Amino acid sequence: MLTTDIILTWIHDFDKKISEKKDYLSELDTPIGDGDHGNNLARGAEAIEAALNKETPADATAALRAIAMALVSKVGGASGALYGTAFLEMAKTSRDTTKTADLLAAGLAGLQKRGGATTGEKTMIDVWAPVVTATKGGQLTQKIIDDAVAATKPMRATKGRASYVGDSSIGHLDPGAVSSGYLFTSLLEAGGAK
Amino acid sequence: MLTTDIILTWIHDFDKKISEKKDYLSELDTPIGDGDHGNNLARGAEAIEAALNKETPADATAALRAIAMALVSKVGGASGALYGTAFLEMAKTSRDTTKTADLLAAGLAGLQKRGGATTGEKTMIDVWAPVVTATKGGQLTQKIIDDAVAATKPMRATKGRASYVGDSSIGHLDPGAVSSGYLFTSLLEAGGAK
Amino acid sequence: MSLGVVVVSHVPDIAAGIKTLLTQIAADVSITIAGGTDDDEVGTSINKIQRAFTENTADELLAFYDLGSAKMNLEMAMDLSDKTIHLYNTALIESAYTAAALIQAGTDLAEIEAQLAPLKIK
Amino acid sequence: MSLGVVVVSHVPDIAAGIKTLLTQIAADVSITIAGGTDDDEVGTSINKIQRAFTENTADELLAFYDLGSAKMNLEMAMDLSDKTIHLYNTALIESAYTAAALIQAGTDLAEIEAQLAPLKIK
Ligand SMILES: Nc1ncnc2c1ncn2[C@@H]1O[C@H](COP(=O)(O)OP(=O)(O)O)[C@@H](O)[C@H]1O
Ligand SMILES: Nc1ncnc2c1ncn2[C@@H]1O[C@H](COP(=O)(O)OP(=O)(O)O)[C@@H](O)[C@H]1O
Ligand SMILES: [Mg+2]
Ligand SMILES: [Mg+2]
Ligand SMILES: [Mg+2]
Ligand SMILES: [Mg+2]
Repeated sequence: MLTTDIILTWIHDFDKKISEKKDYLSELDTPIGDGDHGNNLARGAEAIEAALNKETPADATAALRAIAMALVSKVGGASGALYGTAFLEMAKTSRDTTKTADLLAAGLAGLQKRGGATTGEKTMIDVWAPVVTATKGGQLTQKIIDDAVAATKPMRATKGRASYVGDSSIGHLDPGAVSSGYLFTSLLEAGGAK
Repeated sequence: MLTTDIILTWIHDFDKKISEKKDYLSELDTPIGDGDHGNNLARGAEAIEAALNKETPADATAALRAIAMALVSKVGGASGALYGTAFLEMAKTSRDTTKTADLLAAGLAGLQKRGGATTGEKTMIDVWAPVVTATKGGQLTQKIIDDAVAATKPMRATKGRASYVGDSSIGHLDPGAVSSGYLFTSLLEAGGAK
Repeated sequence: MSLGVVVVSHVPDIAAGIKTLLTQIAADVSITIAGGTDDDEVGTSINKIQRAFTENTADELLAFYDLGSAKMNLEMAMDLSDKTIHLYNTALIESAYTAAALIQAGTDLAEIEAQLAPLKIK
Repeated sequence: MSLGVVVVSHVPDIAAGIKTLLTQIAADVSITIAGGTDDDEVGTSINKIQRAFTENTADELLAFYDLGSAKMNLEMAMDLSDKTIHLYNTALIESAYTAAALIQAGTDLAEIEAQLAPLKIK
């Protein structure tokens, strides 16, 4: 269940992880992208903190919306539009339900609409999709998250900047998959996965 | 016959015409191009004058080469590469012959190699081609030149910037055809057409 | 009904340069640009894209972009805009040039789209 | 044998901006540019193109351009150069980006050309 409190705990923890892992995420983005994923998300995380500090959200919808707008307007890269859309769709759906599985499913649908990718294309979708499935079954675990992230390593990218290097994308973790892994680890830790 | 003297008379007169008609040529280039043809060629004409003033060419080949290099390096637009290539090819051929028809034919072949255009595409080729034919028959006249220039008006451009506006190119004279008309008028007046 | 051009690039210089190129042949066409992030770094900014939409004085906009993530931000901005905006998956410079030249020449949208079709590469 | 990229545009800003975009993903690739005329007006300069050829430290060059008259000046400069230069009639930004990314990844010329083929639009 995603209450306002859980959302805030979740996202503060995610923002902390992002600022800690900023350099690592940008490093992951270097061989198969433009080396900015960590910097992009760190800008987003700062903007989220600033927005949530400025005005305490009245409810879950307002919280998810504030997170979305901070990501959309400050990240700059593909991940800003993607994470932004995901949180925007979650915000919309949160008017009708607080069920985590339903909200994440709405987020995933938004990601797919925005980026046009499906599973197996070496993107964050490859983490979101199994996480949504596991959450629906009520049994998201750290292992499911970690395995999904690791599974992007042997994949050949066919979407995003990594798709430009073709076969050379094989053998590298996808940076967006790794940051999505952090997102869901924070969710688990915040107790929002059930 | 193109002696060094005739070439110099010819080109000085062409340069004069260009500087006089500069604004008109750029105006012609406005509805179907970027409005710089007169300015481009005026830069070229100045550079030709400067080069010929700096060093009197030893022979026809040197004269044609100096003209070509001035055009190539100073004009900037398509017409610089085109006129430059034409004069470069004339310079090469002038080592073997001074026959005007042969030299102009070499120039035309250079134009076609460089621009990939053929007659009927609303370019300077539509003036060069009939002029070469008439010169081969020993009977280039002002009327042949004027008619060739005028004939570009109803044409639809399929090469150069004018090709981007498609049907809207119809009903306008081609600027490069008009400047080529000046080139051959100057040639006639210099007595070089026979 | 007037048509305008919106150019979205990851780099401020590219967007500004394309405007220079297009203005030369389409002086009467409204051409607005969004280049780089809010800090003028490499990336795209939804704020800049929204500004390019609102500042464009034409009734209907033809939008062009360089890389996929620009497209995502363009589509987000389109979701948030009231204007009619057409997005093309075509070669950025070449298709923006084509569109601007044709708009300047008074060509209608259907014919412009026919000319843009062969430039589709993404 | 190393591969380099040459970008020729009618506008100095476009050429400079493309270099910014490419350098970000291909820091080890030699990328040289020729934008605008000698006076930095809209147009192309054979002198600048020749300089882009000589300043490029790679053995073999892949050259990209925006509009047809840039191609003519590129071909003139190629006629006058000793280097091996491949000219592509492909979407400028998108194909220069593709080529730079693949060169950085160590891809060979044949494979790069296969990736560029669908970007041919002129
Ligand atoms: N079309 C897409 N669909 C889903 N995810 C994508 C898509 N394109 C990129 N991504 C994700 O975005 C990540 C890159 O984000 P980031 O580096 O911030 O943006 P950019 O590529 O614009 O620099 C990739 O690792 C991938 O997970
Ligand atoms: N491919 C081509 N073949 C022959 N002539 C051409 C070609 N492209 C352009 N031209 C000629 O060049 C002229 C335009 O020259 P100019 O305005 O100086 O160059 P730009 O188009 O680069 O601004 C056209 O009027 C046409 O006669
Ligand atoms: Mg990146
Ligand atoms: Mg980026
Ligand atoms: Mg012109
Ligand atoms: Mg020009």
